[in-house]
Amino acid sequence: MSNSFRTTNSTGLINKDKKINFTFNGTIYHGYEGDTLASALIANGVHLVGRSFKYHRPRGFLGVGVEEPNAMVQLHDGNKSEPNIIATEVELVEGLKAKSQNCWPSVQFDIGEINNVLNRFFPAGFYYKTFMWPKSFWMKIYEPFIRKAAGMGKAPLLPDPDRYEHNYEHCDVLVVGSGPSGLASALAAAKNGARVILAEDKPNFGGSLLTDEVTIGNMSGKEWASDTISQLKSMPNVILKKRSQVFGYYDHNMTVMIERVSDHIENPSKYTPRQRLHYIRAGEVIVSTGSIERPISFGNNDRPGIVLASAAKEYMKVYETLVGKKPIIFTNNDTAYSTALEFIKNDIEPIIVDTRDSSNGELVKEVQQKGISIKFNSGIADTKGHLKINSAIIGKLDSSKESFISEETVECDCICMSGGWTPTVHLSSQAGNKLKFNDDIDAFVPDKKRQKETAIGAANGSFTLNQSLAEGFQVGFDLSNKFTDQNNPTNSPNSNEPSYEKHEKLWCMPLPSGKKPKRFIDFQNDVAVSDVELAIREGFRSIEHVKRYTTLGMAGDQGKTSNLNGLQYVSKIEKKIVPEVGHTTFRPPYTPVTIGAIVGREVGNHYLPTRKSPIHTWHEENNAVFVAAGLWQRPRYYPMGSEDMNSAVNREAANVRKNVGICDVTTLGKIDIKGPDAPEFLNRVYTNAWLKLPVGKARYGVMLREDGMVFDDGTTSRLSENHFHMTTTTAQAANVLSHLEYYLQVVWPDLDVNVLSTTEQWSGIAVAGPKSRDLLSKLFPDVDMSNEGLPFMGLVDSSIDGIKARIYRISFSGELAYEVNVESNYGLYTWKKIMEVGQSFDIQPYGTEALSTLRIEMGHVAGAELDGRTIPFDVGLNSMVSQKKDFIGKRSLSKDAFTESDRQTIVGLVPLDKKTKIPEGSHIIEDNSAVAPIPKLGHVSSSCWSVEYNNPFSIAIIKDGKNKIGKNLYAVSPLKDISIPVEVVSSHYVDPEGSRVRS
Amino acid sequence: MQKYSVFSLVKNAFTNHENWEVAWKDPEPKKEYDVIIVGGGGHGLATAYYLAKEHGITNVAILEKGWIGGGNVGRNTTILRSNYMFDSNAHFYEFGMKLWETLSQELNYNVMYSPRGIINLAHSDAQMNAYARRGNSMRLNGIDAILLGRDDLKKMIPFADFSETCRFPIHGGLMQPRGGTARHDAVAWGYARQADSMGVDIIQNCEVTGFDVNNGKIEGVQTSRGNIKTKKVGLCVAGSTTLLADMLNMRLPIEAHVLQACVSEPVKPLLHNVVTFGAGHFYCSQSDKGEMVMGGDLDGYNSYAQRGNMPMIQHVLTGGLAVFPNFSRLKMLRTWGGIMDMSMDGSPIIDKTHIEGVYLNCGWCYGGFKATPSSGFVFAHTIAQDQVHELNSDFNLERFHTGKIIDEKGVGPKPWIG
Amino acid sequence: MLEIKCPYCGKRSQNEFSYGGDATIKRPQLGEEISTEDWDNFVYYRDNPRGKHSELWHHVSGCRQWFKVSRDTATHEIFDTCKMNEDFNV
Amino acid sequence: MEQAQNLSPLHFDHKLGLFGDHENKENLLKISEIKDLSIIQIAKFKKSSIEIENVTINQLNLPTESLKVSHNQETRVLWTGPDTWLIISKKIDLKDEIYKSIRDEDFAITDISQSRAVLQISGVNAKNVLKKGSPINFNENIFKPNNCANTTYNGINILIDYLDDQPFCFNLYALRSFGGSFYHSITDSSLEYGYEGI
Repeated sequence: MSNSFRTTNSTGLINKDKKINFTFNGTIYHGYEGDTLASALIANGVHLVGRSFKYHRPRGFLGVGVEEPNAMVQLHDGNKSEPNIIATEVELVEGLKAKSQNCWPSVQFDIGEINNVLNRFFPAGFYYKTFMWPKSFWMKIYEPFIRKAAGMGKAPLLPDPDRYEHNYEHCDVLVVGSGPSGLASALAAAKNGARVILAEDKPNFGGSLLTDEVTIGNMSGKEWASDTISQLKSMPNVILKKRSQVFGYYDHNMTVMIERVSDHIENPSKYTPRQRLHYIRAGEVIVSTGSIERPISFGNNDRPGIVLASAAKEYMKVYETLVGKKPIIFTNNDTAYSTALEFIKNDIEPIIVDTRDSSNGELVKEVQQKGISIKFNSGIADTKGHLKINSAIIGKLDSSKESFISEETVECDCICMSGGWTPTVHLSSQAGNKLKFNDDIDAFVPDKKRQKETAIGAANGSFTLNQSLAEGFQVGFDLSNKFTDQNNPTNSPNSNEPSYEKHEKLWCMPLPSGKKPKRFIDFQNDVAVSDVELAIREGFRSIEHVKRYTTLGMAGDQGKTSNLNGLQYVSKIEKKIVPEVGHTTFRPPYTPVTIGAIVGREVGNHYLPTRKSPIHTWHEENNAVFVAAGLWQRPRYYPMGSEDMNSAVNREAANVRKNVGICDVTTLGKIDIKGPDAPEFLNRVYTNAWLKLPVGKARYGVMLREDGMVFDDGTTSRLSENHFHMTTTTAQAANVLSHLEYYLQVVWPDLDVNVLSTTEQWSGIAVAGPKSRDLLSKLFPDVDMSNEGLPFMGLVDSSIDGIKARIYRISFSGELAYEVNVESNYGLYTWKKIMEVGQSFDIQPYGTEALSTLRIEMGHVAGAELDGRTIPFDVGLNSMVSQKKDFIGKRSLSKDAFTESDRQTIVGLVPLDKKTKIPEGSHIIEDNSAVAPIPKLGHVSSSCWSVEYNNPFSIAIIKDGKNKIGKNLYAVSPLKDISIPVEVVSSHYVDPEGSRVRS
Repeated sequence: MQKYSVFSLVKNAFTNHENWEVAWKDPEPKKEYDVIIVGGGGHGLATAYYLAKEHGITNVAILEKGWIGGGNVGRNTTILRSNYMFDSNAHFYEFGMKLWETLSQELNYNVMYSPRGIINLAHSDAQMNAYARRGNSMRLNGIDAILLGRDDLKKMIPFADFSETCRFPIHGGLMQPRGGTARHDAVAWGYARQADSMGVDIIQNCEVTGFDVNNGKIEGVQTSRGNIKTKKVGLCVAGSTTLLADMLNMRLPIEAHVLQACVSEPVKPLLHNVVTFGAGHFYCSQSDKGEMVMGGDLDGYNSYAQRGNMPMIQHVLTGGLAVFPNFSRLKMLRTWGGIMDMSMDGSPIIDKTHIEGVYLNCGWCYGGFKATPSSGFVFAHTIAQDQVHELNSDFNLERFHTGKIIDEKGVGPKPWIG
Repeated sequence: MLEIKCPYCGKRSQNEFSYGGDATIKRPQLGEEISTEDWDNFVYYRDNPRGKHSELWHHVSGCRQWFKVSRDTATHEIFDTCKMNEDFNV
Repeated sequence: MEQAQNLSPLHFDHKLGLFGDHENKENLLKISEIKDLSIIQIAKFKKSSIEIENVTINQLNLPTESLKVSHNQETRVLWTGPDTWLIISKKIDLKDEIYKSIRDEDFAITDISQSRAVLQISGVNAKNVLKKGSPINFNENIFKPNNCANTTYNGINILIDYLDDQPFCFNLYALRSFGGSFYHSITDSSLEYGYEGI
């Protein structure tokens, strides 16, 4: 079969000179440039595309665009494979591969169709009523069975090779949809000087003008559309975007649009994104999204070949494709007659079934004038044809239209149905617009706006061209006037279109006599009229309950063609008017959006930015293993030869204790604090006293949150009377700066202090160990490095090879130690220099693990202890808490629970065997033979191998810790099946007097 | 009440399902009830059920402003777990897990409890240690927990990014095998159906507009459908707690925040566990329908809107792709938001109040769904006995004054952080 | 994505800001004798209205100023923003 | 004495040459690292009685509105917050210059010259690159040449200084430690248009 369903005219938008080959379910077909996968398949006579979700019924095409619920395919192979793509939205490109999904072994013969045979046992919500006995069967048998049936297409298993980009736009007026009202408003707004973005989902601008036989001014609708687009293109204040779907309308007039950039291009450059997500902040949004035709529910109304009448017309007019050659038009309104006329134009005589008693609409008359008789007061009762429709049972309706009087079987190869039109109000609703029900069109339309959003044209329920154009020009001008002072209105041209008679309020046909075929409302999820009836029978009367119980409107199409029909049916059963039944909430996205596009370029290694010190390359060159510290990459250890982590860490730490080590501490937060009130400010921020710190001295400080928990700690130095240099932990650096700004700007605005992060200005290099003094003396021959010259907690400015350097005598390792700060451009040089001069002192670099070992041995607390749940008392910092002054968080420390004497407090632990390292995260218990629940005394926060004593040592925070020193307890890690007898010791394991740092 | 079973399903199939009874009635409110539960969500319905079942109190009304199950029980990510570090939380949620295990049978309603295992991914030794602290605490409390290595995880989620060079390489994880999911709507409907069958009046479209309090005692409730007398009122309104508390002149340590979730389109089964990526504020499970159910962090500012904004969706999905790069070509189908009653220490409040006969159930933060059975159970006890149950004795209001706060995350009284 | 008018920089997108919660909280004076209840009210208790809410935001990626925002927590509409030492106009 | 090696923040990151979709294209984007700028923040103390209108640094006044930059050949004074300015100059002795005009008593004067990685991007597509990661409004009626703004780019805090050089030319300042990631972010965004690293 080769394009035997093409029309002979060439008035559409496909290029028959350019053939495009594609594969569907392994068969090679061809279509033409401008085709969608849907139009190309239909042209080749292929209607069976996939299987439905629940009953695996054969399904074809219902629509022609985003509304399509049925024709979902799996596209491409391997890492480009993509499930659940609706064929109506796929533009044909050479070599495109598509296949059916949710069927096995093939779409023609699908084992899953057994569900359809047994469908009477699977009504809505059946799973809530069964699969409960025996209890163990749920996990083992029932659920695996249900899960196996889950899903439609298959997720790829490999990372996506394509690029997705983002773009932030700001405009005065965003127009969504390029039908007549959209074009008119964009033109009016643009001519009035506003910055306009016009977004169209389809590959062609024009909307209904591409298919409707109308005239505007002296042009056909189609010509007017193309002329308007040319005008807009020439204006510098206009951005035109096709293949672009505005899918979300968020707060403060932020809309989000997805643009398909390169899916339709055969060989796009590897740097061209596949899709681009646009965040558009618009002054005003014009919603001209048109309307979607509604299906009609009747027996077996889901067979391949049953399409929306407007879709059939668009396939003919835009894609030059016939959905069938023996069509039945089934309608409750006049618009479907334009489809009939289009068939007639292609020399095909349709059978027309109209539920109404009569109509005097122009199109109806025109059809009649062509000699076609119309079956008024009739409806389709049922259809036949397994993989494709082959006949319909047409019934004559009785006067109540609740049953059929007579039925006849008519052969056909397609049914083009029309239940009238539903305005596409999704974006307005997302914007917070409470919709109102319009009885004339039997649909919801936007009402009172909450944001700067205006619906026009069919989206606003204005179904005539005249009205759409008038609204478009007026609204476009009015809204643009808010942004410009040109006051340049554009007049709406005259237009001509056929007149229409009113539709009939009938969306569900009676059952044929003696049979109960499924009459579907939601095609993708297989929700039928009987399911809605059942839900209501069981008391699920709210529309939200009906939706959740039956899954109506919850499929990939999110109910675009089913929600309103469902509502109409509920309103009929409940004998309520539709607005009382209400509608379910419209939420973003309007159409499903590729997750990769939402994420953009922050993928892989660039998921989050990485922070690196100026010395980073040296660490890399010297075999460092890195660890993440927030966003920073820090050297964890530097293995030599075949060393594992433990031996490397022990070597590095031991070398600090014995000789001298060097550590990159650039990542520590640094904050410059200046101003006349700086000392007073620090005095309020820290728990200890700061007013009398001499210039040229550093002091250790602890700061709390207002709830009394330790927030951060660090060393702060006084550089001059009113100038301090604060250091923070790496983890809290940004939070501390915000915290300081908060207190200075919000709480104590009277304090005159300026704070500024200088973390990045300085490279910090810690030089620690007994030989550090000798090393520094050599590096800084001009500085008196003696204990008197530069005592513990002193600092001095100097220089090295002409570089300014500041030397702090501070220590985290507990050894005699210094921290050298140089400006960042010289960080690497200085580090190398220290390494070079340090060779003769057996210097070695050490990473964060050795740093941990050194501080744990000394009982210095860090993040593992300061975990946001400890007060100073708990972690042995009570001596840091001033009794004399007030400070942030002090009042909380007097809470009952914070003053209990048996609080969990910091201790040291040594395993009795002096061998077994205690895993961090272990808990401390008294009774090793107890059964769960076992009372816990506390937990192990930090563990190391003590290089001083050559045995394991840990810090723990345990109940009444001080009084447990000397006792034997158990450190247990049930996760690792470990129980270790331990002795409780002081947390200050090495040099408790602190003599080394002062040596 | 009709019994649901495979037999009843088959039987009804032959009568075209025309003989099913309503799952719950739609009564007019009576003049007076022994207990009024405000809020027809999971916790309110469960409370009413346990009041009837455990305490024989059946003259109970549930007043629901909209339709039952329309709040957070209908808009969560359906995760069940008891993987808590602190004892008060651990014992409470573990009690709940035990109720979940037999809930379908107890309610004669398949809530699809699915213990597929919940995995917390770790990306460093430090994170593994933090999880070990939690996991060990769980085990000592008699709760299941296991550590998973990189190789274990490779078998369970082979499509995750296991490259050594990725931004946060997967190091291992903590798993609670009994953790999992349940069908959220079914939980609400199942409790409603049983409560209704025992005499509880489920009154929908009935908004509470005020309270009659006299001499420090509750006497009745004013509603959009008239005044109703009662001596006991239980508040189970999650995100709306402050609004009702305001009517009672109660100030609470709670903020309302919106938490968003989203689902992908349904795909064939792929992800068999619940996976959380704490460092990236992302968690995910695959529903029985095939949708990837994904959630993350609060939008970050006080909100009573049941909808959220795009930056958080982007943030969550960015975290998602960092773990599961193959999700990139899946499509996001639907997003929604729920209002979280964020307490200042991240733990719930189930307590009596200073008004006699008014009982408070709130502060569920992100985690109210999994607490549904245990919350209902202990709240029913608290109301019926006028005293707290052992399991909710620490979830009191007093803790914000004594300092015995239960802060699992250690972030302090700033619910919008972390 | 919210659009917040920083009183110093003008309208900017939400991603430049961080949130600071209830702006009506007054920290007790330093050194003030204060009851536990009053202190706890400061630490743990917040205004949580449905509707107009005074709150703090920090222009953390901009001018680094803290300022006040009057915002509707139900609709997210921002009525006004002002500097710390100013009052809202609406 | 050895000559200390001065390494700019992007020393190991910035690559010269043609990248991305550069073939057969004119007006490629140009990306370069700007090195050796003096960057000094000055912030007026609250209690200072000095009148900002009377202060000039290097003959430049201190702008008092957001976005504003006062500039001459060598020096640019950027408004970065209330009573806060960044003074950016090619002059090595900028600090001395500043101290000629103002005193520590009135201003917190802090040298942060080595704390920022500075990229320059220019070309007709420069704005398009910036719009990929930064949410600010780049429309020409809002953000003009000789405007500056602190904002974010793919989650990295940056300062954008819009120069009046032709064609579109921006100096972008990021914290030094983020330099590598920021450089990647900008160059990656430029691949679509093609760029030359110079």
